[in-house]
Amino acid sequence: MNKTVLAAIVVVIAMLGFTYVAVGSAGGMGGEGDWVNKLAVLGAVVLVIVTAFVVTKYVRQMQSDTAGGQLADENWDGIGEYKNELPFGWAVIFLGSIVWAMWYFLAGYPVNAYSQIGEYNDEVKAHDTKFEAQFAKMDDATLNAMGESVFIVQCAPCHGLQADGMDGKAANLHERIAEKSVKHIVMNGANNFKTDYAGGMPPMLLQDPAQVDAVAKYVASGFKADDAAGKAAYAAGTCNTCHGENGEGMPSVAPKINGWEAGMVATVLKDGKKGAIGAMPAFTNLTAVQTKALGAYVSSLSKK
Amino acid sequence: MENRPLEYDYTVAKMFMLTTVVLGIVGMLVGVILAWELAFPAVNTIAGSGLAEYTNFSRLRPLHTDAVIFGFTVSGIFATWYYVGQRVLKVSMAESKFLMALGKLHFVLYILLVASVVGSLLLGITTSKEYAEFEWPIDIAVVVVWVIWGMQIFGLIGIRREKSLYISIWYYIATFLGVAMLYLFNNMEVPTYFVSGGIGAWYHSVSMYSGTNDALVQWWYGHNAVAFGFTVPIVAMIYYFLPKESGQAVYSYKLSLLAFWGLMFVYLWAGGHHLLFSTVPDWMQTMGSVFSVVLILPSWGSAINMLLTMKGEWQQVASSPLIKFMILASTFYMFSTLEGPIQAIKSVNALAHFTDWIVGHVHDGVLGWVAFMIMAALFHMAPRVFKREIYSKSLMNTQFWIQTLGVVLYFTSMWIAGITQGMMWRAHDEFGNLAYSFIDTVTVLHPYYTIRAVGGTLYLVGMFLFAYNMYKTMTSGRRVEESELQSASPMGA
Amino acid sequence: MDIATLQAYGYFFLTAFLVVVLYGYIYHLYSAEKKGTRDYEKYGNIALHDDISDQPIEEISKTDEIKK
Amino acid sequence: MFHWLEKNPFFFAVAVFVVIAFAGLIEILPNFAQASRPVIGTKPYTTLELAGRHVYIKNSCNACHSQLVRPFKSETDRYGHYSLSGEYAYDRPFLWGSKRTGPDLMRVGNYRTTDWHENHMKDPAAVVPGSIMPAYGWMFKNKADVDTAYAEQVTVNKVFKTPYNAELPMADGSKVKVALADSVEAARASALEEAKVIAADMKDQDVKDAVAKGEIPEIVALIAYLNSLK
Repeated sequence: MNKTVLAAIVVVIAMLGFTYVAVGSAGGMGGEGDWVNKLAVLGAVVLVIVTAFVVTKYVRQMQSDTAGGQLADENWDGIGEYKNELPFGWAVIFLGSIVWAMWYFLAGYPVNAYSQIGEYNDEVKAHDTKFEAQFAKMDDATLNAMGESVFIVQCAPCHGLQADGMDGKAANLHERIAEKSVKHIVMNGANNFKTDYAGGMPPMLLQDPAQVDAVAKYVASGFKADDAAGKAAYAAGTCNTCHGENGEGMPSVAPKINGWEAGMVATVLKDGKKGAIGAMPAFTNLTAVQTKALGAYVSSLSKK
Repeated sequence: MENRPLEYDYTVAKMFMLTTVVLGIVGMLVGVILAWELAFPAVNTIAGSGLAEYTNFSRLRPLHTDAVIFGFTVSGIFATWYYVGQRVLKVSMAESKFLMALGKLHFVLYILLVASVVGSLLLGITTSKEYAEFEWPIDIAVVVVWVIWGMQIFGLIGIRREKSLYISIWYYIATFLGVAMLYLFNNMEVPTYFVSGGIGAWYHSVSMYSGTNDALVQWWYGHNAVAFGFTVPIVAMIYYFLPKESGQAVYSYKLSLLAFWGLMFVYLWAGGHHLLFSTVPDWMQTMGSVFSVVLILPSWGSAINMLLTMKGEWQQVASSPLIKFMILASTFYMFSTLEGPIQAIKSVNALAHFTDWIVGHVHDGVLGWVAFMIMAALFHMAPRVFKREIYSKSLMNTQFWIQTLGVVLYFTSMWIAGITQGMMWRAHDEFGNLAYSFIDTVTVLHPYYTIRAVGGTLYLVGMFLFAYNMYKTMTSGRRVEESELQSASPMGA
Repeated sequence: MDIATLQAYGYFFLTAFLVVVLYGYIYHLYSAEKKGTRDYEKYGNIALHDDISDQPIEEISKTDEIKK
Repeated sequence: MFHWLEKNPFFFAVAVFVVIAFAGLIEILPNFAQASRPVIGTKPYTTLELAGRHVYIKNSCNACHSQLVRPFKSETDRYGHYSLSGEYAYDRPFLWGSKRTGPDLMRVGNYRTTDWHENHMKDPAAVVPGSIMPAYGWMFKNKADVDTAYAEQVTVNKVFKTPYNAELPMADGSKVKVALADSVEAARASALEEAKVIAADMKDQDVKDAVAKGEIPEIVALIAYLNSLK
């Protein structure tokens, strides 16, 4: 075996190895990998092998062949001419590629029948059917795990992987509400959740800065029973008439403010919100199951 | 024998050889900076945060692509034209005062153009269309420079002695016509300053086409700019320089002719493969895929023809670094003309599009094929133009291996990065939700980005060796006689 | 007949025409060489014999100029 | 029959041109009118949004960010509904991009807001740990070019009949009118009004001060544009 062939084989094996490792670490190849993935990798493999071996073939011709063929009649300054025809392999592949083109055109992606949107609809339908059946009934642990996975992709970009709001750039989801936000809402009112709480909340129910501070601390730290000043301010602002004595909220009137629950998370996702930190858009493209799962996960964060 | 001038006149060729080397280094240097910026974002503020606007990735990126395409490659095309054109038509530029003056004007305008492009891109004056970023005043200048080149081509052909046009000339003509047509149509734009009656920036313009139509025209251009900038003229070069340097006649001239017409007809359809799964009609996408794959044949026709030309000539490949450059260029040409079509198949494209695999593909084509061929052409031209021996053969060999290693590191890392990223984008977890957030798919690429930056840096080092070798050839190579210049180029140790 | 149909016909006939021309060209390349009217392979030497003092492979003759 | 072509540069050039122009004729000319018909809910850019689009182009954001959601489940899950041709009817030039070093931005207005963009443009890694995007500090200082944006509005309105000052149907059945100012002064004033709304949601005091003074920093225009991408 000559050196070039050996080198070609080494390159091919190395490339295949690298591709396999890369693809393996991306988690796409095993049972989960669909035929499209496999085709892509196969394409890459074919690419290396074909080039390596065709090139090797010609390199070997350069190395070992003696120039041959029928010499042309003319001869210029001692340089001869070979009357060579088209290389046979080239001509065969030429015909092959025309056949392939016909197939792709008429059967693979038929010009008159194929539609990428149709294909998309099929993909979505197959996906939904599969997972609807699988997750028709879920226990809490599964729901929580699913919620976490949705959170990482959809929410973590702003709230952070730890859901801590990344230094106040988004809400810290380990607490229901921050002092700063309570103050902002008391001063400015709020009308974020138009669908579930159409009435909104009027501004300036408390005007004394000391009382605003007190109520902010009281609400944000979780309605501590021994915080008399906070409790008094809470009552003075008539917060309790809508949000309840301990911030448990009242359906259609005012949201729960003493902790997260699935319903509240769904409300935020439905309408988005705007407050002291900034604005959060509505996330309406999430499915009902995903919303529910997120609700379970976010609620579990503040309970810890 | 009628009276003929004593020799060919390479004045203009020399000028463009200079810009090829200089702009090659500039373009690749910017590319290397970009590669390090992706691997280590702190590099974005390398010149301090005050200058960050001019050194950050997004502002430099068009500068890199345009410097390599319109600076390095187009200079290379012009330089080789002013050399090859005269020789295969057997007519000297010294025979026409008009063509000589026009050639010099061509160079001066080209330099002005390059300067204005660099300035405007750094200032962020761009139309955003890839490889067509220039605003309308520069577009007009581009057209002028291009038309002058066309006048050169047809002017020289008009006074030729050789009746039949050598295959390289065919390719140069096709380059001229192809780029002219594509560039004009893609850059149709309306200057807003004049229509609005003198409001705002005078150089600003708005595209004639909108949305999907604009995308269609842009990628018809974008892909074929690759065809007529990175393929057709480079094939013109290899059809001249490989037979010439090796002293072997082209293996099959018939195959060259067929490959030429095949390439002309098929290439223009393939642009649609940049728009697979976009909003252009399905049939057009299918057409783009099909023709991309059929394109393998004319491309490989030329490449195989070149490899077969060296049939039985292994001792030349082994001993001459110059021929090594060209053989490796052919090989990378085959590799990337097979890789491209595979990426154009719809199911593969669904995975590969928007990823680094595409970047890898472009670079194995440009670094492995285009740049290797242009450097080989310049190496071949140098002894004949300067009448001096190539300064150092061992330096050439070193350059060859450093750059080959650079290209291999580049495309393998990008290949793996691309497939990894494509897979992660589409991965769903056991609950049927997306498995990775976008940033996960970015951080995972860090090692590959680093390897790529190393590969790019190696290539740039090779470019510096190239520049040094050319400089020393010009200034201190051994003087050679005409008789030494028949085929293989004379090289110093 | 709407524009799309016209384009479809235009596409079909033009492609068919170009394919016929290409294959005609291939046939021409081979037959011209067989009949001995033309040797295409010799044009490869244009690159090899390109010194200014080399004899052109196929010179532009005076008679050609007159014909034009 | 064919050999004359190889010796006759003029006819040779014509033949090459026919062969290469052919594909363009077939592929590009059809569907031109069809593809540029806007879908319901698409409206032309306001002056400030267009100025922001120019900032986006000036800094080649399209080098790393695409604006094209392909019809795959994984993409619609991540970015929202797949792109429709008519949604780009007023995009001159198109900004689909060819590389996703960063995520797609076709519908970024649906899931990011002013304050997030502000934090992000100032220091991307602060909101997205591990981000390789550079910071764009100068956008907080440079002033947006409202005049050129207005000139472009006038141009597209005049030359391409982009429907400014016309009632456009929205997806929810309502009608929306995007106004085109009568003069450049009026355009500056209306852009400033838009800018004030954006600046109110921002934290950077310098930006707020600038807007209060009647200047519009690039970042404000850019955010207006990003918020309009839905």
